[in-house]
Parts: sequence; C-alpha cells; structure tokens
Amino acid sequence: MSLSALLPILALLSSLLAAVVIFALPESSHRLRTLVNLLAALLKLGVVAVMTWGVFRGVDFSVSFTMLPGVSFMLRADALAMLFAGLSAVLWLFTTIYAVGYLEDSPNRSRFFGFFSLCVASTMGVALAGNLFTFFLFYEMLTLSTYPLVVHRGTDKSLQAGRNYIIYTLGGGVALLLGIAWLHGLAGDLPFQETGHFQGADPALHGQLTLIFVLLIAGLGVKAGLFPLHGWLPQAMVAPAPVSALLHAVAVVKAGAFGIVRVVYDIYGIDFAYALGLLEPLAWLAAFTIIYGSVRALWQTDLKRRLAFSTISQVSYIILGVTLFGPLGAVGGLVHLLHQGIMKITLFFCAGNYAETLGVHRVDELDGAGARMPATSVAFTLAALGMIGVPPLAGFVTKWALGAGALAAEMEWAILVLLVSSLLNAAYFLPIVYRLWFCPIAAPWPAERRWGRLETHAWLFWPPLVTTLMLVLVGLLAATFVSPLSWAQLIAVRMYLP
Amino acid sequence: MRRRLLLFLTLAACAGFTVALAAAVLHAAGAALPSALPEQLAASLGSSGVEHPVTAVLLNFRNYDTLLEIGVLVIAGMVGISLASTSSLEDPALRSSDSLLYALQRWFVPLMLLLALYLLWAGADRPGGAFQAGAVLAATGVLMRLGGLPMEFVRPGVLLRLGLVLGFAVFLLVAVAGALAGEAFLAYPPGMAGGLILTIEIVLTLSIGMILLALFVAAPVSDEHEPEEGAGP
Amino acid sequence: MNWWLDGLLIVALLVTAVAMLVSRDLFRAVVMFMAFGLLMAVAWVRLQAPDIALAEVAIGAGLSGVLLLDAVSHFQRGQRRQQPPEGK
Amino acid sequence: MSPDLLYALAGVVLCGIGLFGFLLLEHLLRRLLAFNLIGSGVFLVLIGLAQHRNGPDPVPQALVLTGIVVAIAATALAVVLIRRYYHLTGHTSLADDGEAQS
Amino acid sequence: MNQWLMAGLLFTPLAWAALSLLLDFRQGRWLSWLGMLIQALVSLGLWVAVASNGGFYYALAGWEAPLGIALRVDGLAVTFVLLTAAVATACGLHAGVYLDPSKSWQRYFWPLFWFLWAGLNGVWLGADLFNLYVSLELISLSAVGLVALGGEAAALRAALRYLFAVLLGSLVYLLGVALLYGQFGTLSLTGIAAVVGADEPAAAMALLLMLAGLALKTALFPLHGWLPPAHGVAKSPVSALLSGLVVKASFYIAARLWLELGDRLGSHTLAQGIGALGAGAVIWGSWLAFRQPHLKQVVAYSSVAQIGYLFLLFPLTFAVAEPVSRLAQQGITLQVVSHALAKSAMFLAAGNLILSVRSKRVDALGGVSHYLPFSLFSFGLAGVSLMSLPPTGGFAAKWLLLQASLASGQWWWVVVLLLGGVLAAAYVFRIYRATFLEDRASDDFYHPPRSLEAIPMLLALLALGLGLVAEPVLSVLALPFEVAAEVAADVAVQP
Repeated sequence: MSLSALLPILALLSSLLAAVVIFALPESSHRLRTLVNLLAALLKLGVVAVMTWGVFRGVDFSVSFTMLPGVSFMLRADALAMLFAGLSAVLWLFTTIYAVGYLEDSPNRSRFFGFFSLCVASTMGVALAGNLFTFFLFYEMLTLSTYPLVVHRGTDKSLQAGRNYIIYTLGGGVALLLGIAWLHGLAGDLPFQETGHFQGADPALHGQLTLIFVLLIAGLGVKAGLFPLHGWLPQAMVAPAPVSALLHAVAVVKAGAFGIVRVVYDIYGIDFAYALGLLEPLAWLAAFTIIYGSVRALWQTDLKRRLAFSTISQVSYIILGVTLFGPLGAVGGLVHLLHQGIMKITLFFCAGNYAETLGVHRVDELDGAGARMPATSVAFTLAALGMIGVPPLAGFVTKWALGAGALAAEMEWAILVLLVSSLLNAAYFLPIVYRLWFCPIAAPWPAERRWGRLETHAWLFWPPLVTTLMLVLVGLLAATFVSPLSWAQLIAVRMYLP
Repeated sequence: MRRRLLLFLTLAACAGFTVALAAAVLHAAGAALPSALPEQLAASLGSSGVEHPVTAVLLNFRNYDTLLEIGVLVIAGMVGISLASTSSLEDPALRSSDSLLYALQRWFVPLMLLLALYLLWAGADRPGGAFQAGAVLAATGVLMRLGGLPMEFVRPGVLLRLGLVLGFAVFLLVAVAGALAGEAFLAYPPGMAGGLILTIEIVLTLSIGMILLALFVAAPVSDEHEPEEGAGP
Repeated sequence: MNWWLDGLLIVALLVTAVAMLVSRDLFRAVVMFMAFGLLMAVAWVRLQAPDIALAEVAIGAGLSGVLLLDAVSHFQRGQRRQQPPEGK
Repeated sequence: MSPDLLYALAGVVLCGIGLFGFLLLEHLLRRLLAFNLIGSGVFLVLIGLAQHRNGPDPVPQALVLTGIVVAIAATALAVVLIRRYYHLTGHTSLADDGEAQS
Repeated sequence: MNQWLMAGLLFTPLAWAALSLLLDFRQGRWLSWLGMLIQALVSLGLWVAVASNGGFYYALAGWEAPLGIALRVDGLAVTFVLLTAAVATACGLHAGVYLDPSKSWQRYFWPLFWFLWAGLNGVWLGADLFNLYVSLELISLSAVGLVALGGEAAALRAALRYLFAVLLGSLVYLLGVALLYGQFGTLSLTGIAAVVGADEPAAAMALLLMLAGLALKTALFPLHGWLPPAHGVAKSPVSALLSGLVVKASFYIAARLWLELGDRLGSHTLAQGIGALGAGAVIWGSWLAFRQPHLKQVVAYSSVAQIGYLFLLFPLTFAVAEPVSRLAQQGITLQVVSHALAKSAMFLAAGNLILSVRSKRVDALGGVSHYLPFSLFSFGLAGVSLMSLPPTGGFAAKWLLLQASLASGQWWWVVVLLLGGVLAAAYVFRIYRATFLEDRASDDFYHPPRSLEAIPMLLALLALGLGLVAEPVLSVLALPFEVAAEVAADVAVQP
C-alpha cells in the first residue's frame, strides 16, 4: 500500500486505536491513559500536517474499497478536507490536554476518554470522507460516540439533554439517510468532486433533486444548529466543558456545517445549486438563524448557555458564506469554519476555568474575575472581541470576506445581517468583559479552589492561552500564505475555476 | 358476549379454511401430474436390500429422514427424563394389586414380546418394522409398569441414556461407515444393505421401546428446580 | 358396498373427533381419542397401508392413549389432593 | 371420486375440526388431542391425495410413518411438560387465571 | 473432499449429541469444544470449497432426488452454515461457563445443543420438502427442551406455549407439502419448481399454507405471542441461540420456497400482505420492546421487530426487475446474518449484565458501567447494529433494502425501514440511559468471568465488521451453480 493511501488511514486509526487501547486500560491507570491520549493527538497532528503539505503540493491521498454492491468506502484528502481535518487535529490536542486537567479526580474517565477518542476519529472520518456514503457513515458514528460524553455526568439533567440530543441527531440522520439513499438510487455512487455531479442534469429530475436537497440540508442542519433544528445545542451545555468545546468547536456542529459545504459544492455543484434556486432560501434561513441566535444569547444568564446560542448564530455564518454565490463568499464561509472553532473553543475553555476554579456559572457572578484570573480573562476578552469582529482578530477577517462576498453576489441585505449581528454580539459579549474587568468582586466565589502558583490548574491554564495566541495570529497573518484565509482561497479557486 | 363473538369468528375461520382446503385438494387431485417416482422406486427396490417397499423407503432411500426422526425421539426422551424424578417409580399409587391386571400381565407380556419380535422380523418383506415393534415393546413395558414391576433400568442413569441413544448411534455409525467406504453419507456398502438394515432395525426397536417407555415413566414430581436467572449468583 | 363401508367409517371418524373435543369429561375425551385411533387404523387398512395401520394401533391408539390416560388420572388425583374434603 | 380422495377430504375436515379445537380449547391436554387430530387429518390428506393418482404408494406411507413417530414424540414430550407444569402450579391451561379444569 | 466435508458437517453434530448424552456437563463441555472446532473447520472448508468451485447437489445415501434426499449446497446455504458455526460456537462456549454444572439436568444441555445444530445444518442444506419438515421438528423439539431445561414453572409455561406454536406451524407446513406431493408426485423443491405452472390454485394454496406455518414458527406479527416468553425466560445462551438462529431456520425455508415458487404461485396481494405484516412486526414489536420492564424482554421483543424486516423480502422480490430482486435478497441475507450476530451478542451480554446486577429489570442497571463496561460495550455495539446505524451489518442490510424499495417504486417500505431504525434507537437508548444513571445506592455487583465477557464482544464486533466487508460476503451468494441446470433437468418429470 502506497504512502498516499496509508496516510488517510493512519489519520483515522491514530485516534481509533487510541480509543481501543483506552477502553482496554483499567480505570486506575491514569498516567498511561494520558500518555496514550497525547501521543495519539500528536501523531494525528503530524500526519495531518504532512497531508496538508502534500495536498498543497497537489498529491492525491485517497483509498477506497467496495463495501456493498455499488457502494464504496472512500477516504480522500482534498483541500477542503484538510481544512476541517487540520482544525480538528489541532484543537483535539488542546482539548485533550484541557480534558485531562478538567476531569482529574472524577469517575468513569476510561469511558470518557475512550468515547472522546472515538469522537475525534469520527470527525477525522467526516473530514476525509471521499463520498457521501462514507460521510454518512462517520457522521452517524459521531452521533453515537458523543452521546456518552453528553450524558457523562449521569444526572437527570444531563440524561435529559442526552435524550434530546439523540432524538434530534438521529432524526436528522434519518433524513440524511433517506436523502443519500435516494440520491444514490438516482445517480449511483457520488464521490465528492469540486464541480458537483449534476451540471446539466435532466430537467425531469429537478423536482426530485430539490426535495433531496431539502432532506440533506435538514439532516445536516440538525448538527449545524440551523433554526429550527437547534434545540438540542443549548441543552447539551450541561456536559463537561471539554465536551462542550468538542461539540461546539471541534466536531459536531462543524461536521454539520462541513456537510452542508460538501453537499452544496461537491455534490450539487455551486452553479447547479444556484441555478436550481436552492441557495437563496438557505441564505435566508442562515441569516435568520444568525440574528435569532444572537437575540436569544442576549437573555441568557448562564455563561455556557449564552455561548451556546452564540454558536448557533456563528455557525450560520459558514452557511451564509456558502450560499453567497461567488468565490469571495465561499472564502468567508470556509475560513469561518476554522476561525469560529478557535474562538469558540477559547471561550469554552475560559468558561470551564471559571467554573472549575471559582465555581462560577452565571454571568452575574463574574464580577471582578479579571483580577483573580487575569490570564484566563485576557483570553476570554480577546476571543469575545474576535467574535464581535474587532480588527485585526480572526472574526474580523471572516466578516470582511463575507461582506465582500455579499457585495460581489449582489446580496446587500446580507451585509445588513452581518452588521446587526455584530452589534448583537457586542451587546451580549461586552457586558461580560465589563464585568470581568471593571466591576468589583461582589461576593465570595461560590466554590474556589487553588492550585500552586498559577491562577488555575496548569492543564487548564495553558490551552486557552495557546488558542488565544492562534486567534490573534490568524488575524494578523491573514494576508500571508500560511494563514487559513489563503487556504480557503485555495479551495475557492479550485472550486470555482475547474 | 365477547366470548360468543370469538367462538363464532373462530368457527367461521375454520370453516372457511376447511372449504378452501377441500377445494385445493379437489383441484390438486384433478390437476395431478404423472410422476416418475413409482417406477424409479420399483426399479431400485431390488438393490435396496429389503423387499418391502415401505421399509426400503424408510431405511434406505430416505434414511436421512429416519435418522433425524430417531433424533427427534431421542430428544423427546431426553427432555422427558431431564424433568423426571426417580421417586415416581416407588409411587405406591402405581403399584396395582389388581389380580386381573396381574393375570393379564402374565399372559400378555410374553405374547406381546413375541409380537414385537414378529413385527421386527416381518419388516423386511411384509408390513411391520422397527417402529411398530418398538411401539409394541414399549406397550409391553407400560403394561409391566402398570403392574407395578420396578423397572430399574428406566431410572435416569447412564444405562437408560445408553439405551436411548443405542439405536441412533448404531444407525449413525452405519451412516458414516458408508461415507468412509467411499459412498455417500448414509449409503450402505454394496451387498451389505440387507444385513445392515436388519441390524439397524433391531437396535432401533430396542431404543424406540426404551424411549417411549422412559417418556411414560417420566412422571415429573421432583421439587428441585433451577432458580430464575438473576435471582442469585 | 365398499362405498358404504368407507362412508360409514368416515362418518364415524368425524363423529369421534367431534365427540373427543366437545366431551366435558377429560377421561372420556381420551377414551374417544383411543377409539379414534382404532378407527384410523381401520381407515389405513382401507387405504391399503397396513404398515401405518399397525403403527396407528400400537402408537396412536395404544401408547399415546395410555400416556394421556395416565396424565388424566394424575390430574384427577391432584385435584382431589388440592381440594381437601371440606364438602364431607 | 375414488375412496382415496374421499379419505383425503375426510382428512381436510379433520384438520378443520382439529384447528378449531386447537384455537379454542384452553386445557392443555385437550389441545394436545386437537393437535393429534390435525396430525391425523394431514396424514390422511397426504396418503389419500397421493394414492388417488398412483394407487398404493410406499413413499407417502413411509412419510406418514415418520410423521406418526414425530407426533408421538411431540405428544409424549408435551405430556411430560404439562404434568410437571401442573405439578408446580396446579394449572392445566396457559390462560393467566388458569384454573379452567375439567 | 466434498464427501468428507459433507459427512463431517452432518455427522459431527449428531454424533456429538449421542456422545454427550452419555457424559455429564463438564465432560460434555470438553467434548463439545472439540466438536465446535471440527464444525468450524468443516463449515469453513465447505465455504471455501463452494466459494472456489461453485455449488453442488449432494445425494444422501447415494440415491438421487426424487427417490432419495438430495442436499443443495450453494452460496446461500454455506453462508448460513458458516454463520451457524460462528453463532452456535459462541453460544456453546458461553454456555459452558455460564451454566451451573452442579445441576444434574444441565448434562442434557449438550445433547440438545448438538441436536439443534444438526437440525439447523439440515435446514440450510435441505432441498427436500419432507426432510425439511423433519429437520424443523428436530430444531423445534430441541429448542423447546432447551427452554424447559431446569423445569421451573415459568420456563415450563413458556416452553409449552412455544411447543404448541411450533407444532401447529409444522403441521400446517406439512399440509402444504401433502398438497404439493399430491399434485406433483415429488418432494424435491427443485423438481417442483421445474414443473409448476403459473395458474395452479392448489399449489398456490399449498404455498400459502407452508408460508403460514413457517410464519408462525418465525413469529411473524401477529403470530409472535409465543416468542418473547420463550426467549425471555430461557437461559441467556439459549435465548441467544433461539433468537440468533432458530427463528431464522423457518424463515430461510419460507424464503427459499418464495424464491423458487413465488414468481408463479404468489400474487401481488400476497406479497404486499406479508410485507405489511412484516411492517406491523417492526412497529408493534419495537413499541412493545420499548415498554418492557425486563432487560431480556426488551431484547426478545426486539427480535420480533427485527424479524419483521425479513418479511420485506416477499414484496421486494415479487414482480420486480432482476437486479432489484438481487438487491433485496442480498439485503435480507445481510439482515439475517447481522441480526443473528448482533442479537446473540446482545442476549449473551444481557445475561452477563443480569448476572452482575442480580436483577432482570432495566432500571436496576444504573452504575453497571463501572463494573461491567466490557459487557455493556458489547451490548451497545450490538445495539448499534440493531438500530442499523453505520458501519454495522444492520446498516448495510438496511441500505440495500432502501435501494431495493426505491428502485422498485415501493416507497412505503422506505418509511417502515426508517421508522424501524428510529424505534430501535428508542428502545436501545432506553437501556443505555439506564446504565448511565449514577444514583444507585448499593455497590453490590458480581463480576462474571472474563471469558463470558469476551464472547459477546467478539460477536458484536463481527456484526460491526460485517458492514465493512459485506461485499465479499455477498459475493459468495451469487456464485455459479453449474450442476443446478442439469440436475433440475433430471429431477423434472416431463408432463
């Protein structure tokens, strides 16, 4: 087997095998488990880095075999795949470090980290899937492997959240399966390819194709938190903070958005989808979700819940970017896939730190936390500013590209949406920032803990700082060739100029 | 009222079933296709080792059926004795002191044994064979049992189990011998069919008699039983 | 003549069968069953199947009849044991 | 219409009667009787129908012999189970309130 | 070579049944290990032989059909033989540790087990209608015996119900055989298929009867009442055998009959009607599974639901294009195989869980994940296959069935398939949920031996892996059957 076929498999196996090993390890061998986790994360990061370099150079990494009559299992690394794979490989490393610190002294860690690795393996599969069938395979695996994480605490509340999560996502899975099976019946096995498959399709099929598109988007929209399918997301924040990070930034929500990107660009083809008139309703839906999520976030007093509604709003930026017909919009949407991940994971890390160190869960309890935990609060502030779109942070790059895309596509109303949303972002983030830095400590912290010199546990301390550094850098270096933006441009060029 | 309705519905369903079935039978009788089976049977009877066609079918042409059927009997016997307790052998209620029965037994038992022997021997060229003989043998046993004879060998011990499988095992050995000799599984080596069939019939008779008797004796009055799953470690 | 015999036999078979099922007394039902077995044996003879007739007599009527009778007497003994003679 | 066919039709009627009994009777022994009745009916159909065409036919006769032995095995097994069931529970039917005794 | 393989396949289970009757439970266990090894090797050998040379007929006792009994050894049959070897070996190994050897009646487990296996092999290879009847009875009586083993009242009750159901089913089947023999004068399925015409009301009635009898034995809704008590009350390894293999035997015969004769004797109404009953089973069975308070009852009702899918074979192969029919057949085969593996894994794992928490109730499972994560994980994996989520065999089966339904324009089965998956998720997740609850007061857990935990895991992994390697497994089904044509010509009686 050649190296080009081996690498995608290795990217998958690195965390799959880690999961198996972790399940097999006894509950008490914590150090070994941590070692396995970190080694797997580093190995995966290395593999993904090599592959990204290869894809940049034009190497074709692919492997496939026939699974069922007429259906193949196919892994293939293209530029889009590497965008998502790179994001999850990098963020997995930090989330793992964070989770090790976060779950210290809690029960059931073997189960937690086993499913944690499975979850990342599925995400990697979603990223590297070479056709719709393989995508679905890993997409459902992701659903299953995140359920135990969501209900990890075993309280009534988390079980309730888990139940809703599974109802939403499995329901979405059914719609997706129906869409994929139907599409397969019409057109056979569909590998992802840059221009789509239906250029010049028989007009008699257009009705069916539209219906299938609706099914596919409905199925994917559940995970992407698209209104009105978003109900599970705010509830799922009862899960431990690293899980929230995983759900919101690394894996689940992103898998949905990524799937929508795949369907629009690589299955239907952007031109055909546009011609069929499918993009505009989707754009409106995304725009509505953006505003809706932001408005709902305003009223949340629970910090993580506010962040959850913020995610609903932010992920729809990606979808909005995809639906803006033209390369500029695509660049905005794609780069936001990455930027939102980095920013949101920082915010969740910080929220977790406040909860673990100070016992603070609600926004109004945060008064003066900046003095007690300056590093974490700096990270939080920068990430929040990035979300609002303050230059030169990551969020600004996205919004700029989206705005340019909207202009190019002659959809000026989208700019209005962006502006309103930015204002709303500011309205729900800035009060928190204000409380952190400018309000005096009103009451003793609900449950304070201390660890040595640092303001919090070392494993909790560093990850948000590193991701903050990243979100500053991706903004500052946006114009250079190592930035996500240039990678997104590479994708958009390949997509629009076949 | 509901019971009435149920009764009526079942009656109607069964009547409908009967009528449909009768129509099918009549139709099948009318549309019957000629079959080559009788000629084939007649042609092969000579090499089957026996002259009576029913025995030939049972113990040569379709002997796999018979083998499995003995298996079914063994299963029934086995399950019977697995539920049995030996105490029923000493059940005083069974020890009849009826003098009529005793007299009957004195005369009947030898007669029936003779009958069984005859049936067994007749099977080769006339009606009769292992099943009938075995059944008569079992009936003899039942009679003796009702007469209160303590039949030690039907205790669920290794002897009884040996008796249960004896016929089946010999049959099976012959079957595999056919495979070893290069013919098909269950085939009799050429020229030995008659002798082998007779051997099988003799042991089958014993086994069938024993199984049926064991089933009769297996009157379960044991109080020991398996605890429910999950009720204890 | 033969038709009469066959017809009569069949009618007897059916009547015995029905009687077996509707009989209130279980003991009687089993006796009917044995009678049915004997009639069946005659039917097999009429159908030129002496092997089956022999088997039916020995197994159908004889052995299963005895088996069932034994079971019935077991039930009736059990019933007496279960209902202590308070009626007396 | 040959006598064989007549017996086959009698077998059909026996099947019908037996089925009726099997479905409606609750007492386990009576059900067993009904089962044997259906069995006899099936055997009559098998032989009657086959011999209607061919005259005496040893193949179905052998089949019926096998069938009878299987039926007695099943009957005997059922009797053993019923007796033990009765011994343990005092019931002779599977109905839940099961005291329907003869 | 084939000679030896066939002899081994037929002889070993019967001989082992006879031998193990003479031994006690522990000795029988040693013997059975050897037997399972032989069976596994022989089954694998036969599979390889058929995969490389194609199928063949094997005339038992040297007499060709219709005079003698011929066995039909083709891709489908060897697939099932191999499946039986895998599942029965797993159940046997599990039972060897699970059952309590000190109970005197446990010695009868092994003979019953081997007779059951012999009957199953007989059914997979059977091509003679009456021989299939005898094989079915062999299976039924040994299955009843296994359920009744131990003689406890609830077990007896379930066993009696089971016994009466299967006996009636067999007789109805036999009635159909009688009609067919009466009309065609042969018992060979191939022979009948060669001469049967399109307009044969008697033969159609015979087919209907046989299908009805077999449906009763397969516990097709609404004839499923006997299954849950029997499968729920039996010991877990026995339940696994019954749910995994025994109900498949009667379905297999029904499917064979339908594929050979259905195109001429079936009708659109019949096909759709059977499909509708299957759909009813999927929905009603899943709903009841969701409502059961006892763990094994959940699994047993889940079998009722999963069996329902199998009956979609009938509408999806009737009067459809050849490729669609092929898709449906492949899908159903995968469903049988994956359900056999997943359900036996599930029953065995459920047995471990019950052993561990000492209660049969679902709501007693809280906290078991600390103590028995391995069994729980096996249970979960098997559940994934039942929910037919990827990448399991259950998903592969559902995918093929979806394709077949869409391609034949019978979109209503799509609804059933998708709804069935969701309902399965409902009852499986109910159990997952119970295990995640952390409020259990006592820590009174018993830890079963490691080997008990490993076996269901292996089965569940097989069910999972089946989805990934479905293509090679399915390719054996479509193997050439060279001799078929000429033997059919021999068997066929020219009218």
